[in-house]
Amino acid sequence: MNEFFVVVGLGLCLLVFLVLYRVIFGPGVFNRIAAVSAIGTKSLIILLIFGYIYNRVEMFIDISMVYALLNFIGCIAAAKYLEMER
Amino acid sequence: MIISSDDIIIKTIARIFVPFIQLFALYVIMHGHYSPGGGFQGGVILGASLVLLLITHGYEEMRRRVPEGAVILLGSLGLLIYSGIGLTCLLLGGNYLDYSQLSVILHVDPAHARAMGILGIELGVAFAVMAAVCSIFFDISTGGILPEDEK
Amino acid sequence: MTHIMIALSILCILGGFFFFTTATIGLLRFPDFFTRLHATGKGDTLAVFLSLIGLALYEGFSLSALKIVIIAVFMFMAQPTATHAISRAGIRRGIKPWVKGEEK
Amino acid sequence: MEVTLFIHAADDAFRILEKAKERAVGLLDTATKLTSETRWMEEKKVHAILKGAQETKSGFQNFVATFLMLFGFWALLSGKFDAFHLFLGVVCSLIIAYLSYDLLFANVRVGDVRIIVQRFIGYIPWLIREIVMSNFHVAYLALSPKMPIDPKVITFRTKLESDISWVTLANSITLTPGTITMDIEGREFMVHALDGKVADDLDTGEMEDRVAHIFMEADHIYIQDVLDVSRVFAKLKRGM
Repeated sequence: MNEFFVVVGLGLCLLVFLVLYRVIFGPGVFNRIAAVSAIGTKSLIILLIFGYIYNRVEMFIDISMVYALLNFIGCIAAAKYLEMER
Repeated sequence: MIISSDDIIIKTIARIFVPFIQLFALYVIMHGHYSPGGGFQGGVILGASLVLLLITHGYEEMRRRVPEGAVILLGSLGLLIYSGIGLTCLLLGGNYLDYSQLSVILHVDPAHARAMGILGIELGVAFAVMAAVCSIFFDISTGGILPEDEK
Repeated sequence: MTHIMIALSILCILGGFFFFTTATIGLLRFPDFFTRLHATGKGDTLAVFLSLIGLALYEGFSLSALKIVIIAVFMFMAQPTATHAISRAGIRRGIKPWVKGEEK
Repeated sequence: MEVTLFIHAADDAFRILEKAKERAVGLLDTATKLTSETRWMEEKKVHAILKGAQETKSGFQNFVATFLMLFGFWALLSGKFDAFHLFLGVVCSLIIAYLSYDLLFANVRVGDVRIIVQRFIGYIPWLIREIVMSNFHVAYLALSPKMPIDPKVITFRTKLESDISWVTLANSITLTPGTITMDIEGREFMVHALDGKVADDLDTGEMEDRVAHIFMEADHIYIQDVLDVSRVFAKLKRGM
């Protein structure tokens, strides 16, 4: 069962690298925010899978809760900041 | 200056989430010793919830809900709790922040006193950190120009 | 009983992983910002939801499983709002949605 | 002796309720006769009258409801159910419920909440089915070599009123196949659709009726309204 988690975790890391392409070459700042938000959700799952691999699930659940929270607030803040006409 | 966004969706979702985020922050503060967390992280989450409220609801509504003075008061209150507990331990004969001395006042065995002391310290730290995060964000977002000065 | 739970959780996690891949491919291949938002907005919401439900199933009936379900519900509500906020900022800053005729 | 008194009281109550119902229906009939724009304002006036009567009571109920929800969330978060931690939970929930009592249920009228919650729970499976369909749609588009995409921007006016129904509608639009809620100007929803077929489904307004059904905006007479109206008229009657 542990190997299954390791494989899924590595797969997700591969996906994060793919999305990284969009972060670097994304035509505008908005593509980059969308990509970063996508990376945020993927790393949330990677974090939880880490918890399962080291079977300290209790600790990693709290960390991933905070992570999901700050990822959401970050997205809203970035969108709000970019919306203002300078 | 953060004007209140006229988008009902983000406002309502923020309104639904903020109480739960604040409760989660208090949970993180209180459960510092067995699960990850403690005063500092909890304070940052508390500050983040107020920042979320400020972003979505704009500056005026935020001042009605959390006036400037309250944030600074909370910060100094945190500091008061922190140093207060430390000094009381000093006065009771132990060295600074030696909680077991607190057992004399709390009529509780030293182990419990230590737990209470740690809890108090974390609350103090959390309030101070939250106040710091909030006032930094208030000043940056308004650029120091408060609505009254503009008029 | 546990075998069914484990089989179900593996299924959910693989399903989540599949939708993660389609969302990523969509993010890379789609021609314009708003179509990419379609991919990440929808793809990630369901992928996170399925993966979290899978992990919760693997955990069985315990408090931490319930906490994972709480994260899943939170992400289920937060992700569309974040997508909406980003696309709103995009439109307000004057990004023209791509129409079939134009080149990418 | 008491029985006759009770019958008289029941008669009075029914008469008031009947009058109130006619008055409310009459008000809303005149509203429907006007154009949709003035109708919206007319209904706003009706809401304003009723809201006043309901304001004081809902403040405390909001506080209790928020407190109960927060304490449930706390119990779920901390696995420790010993006295000290539960006491901490009660104190924290009280503080936050006091600080944000008007945040969570700002304008949901308490009389109808039970029905809204039941209908919302019935709505969730449909939403999950929609999002699974939309993901297969995205998967098909992303994986097919020539990506048959023909994006379009549609704007439509919504007839929903309460905030929460707007939020549910916008999130449902974002989750259903092929559409994203892009922007909201006043009552205009601006939606980005991936292709024509999806845009037409949206215009049928089938989802909007579904959301209206959940938040009881479809049926004009709400249980909560009749309760408020009867109280308002009882005061008037006594005053006369």
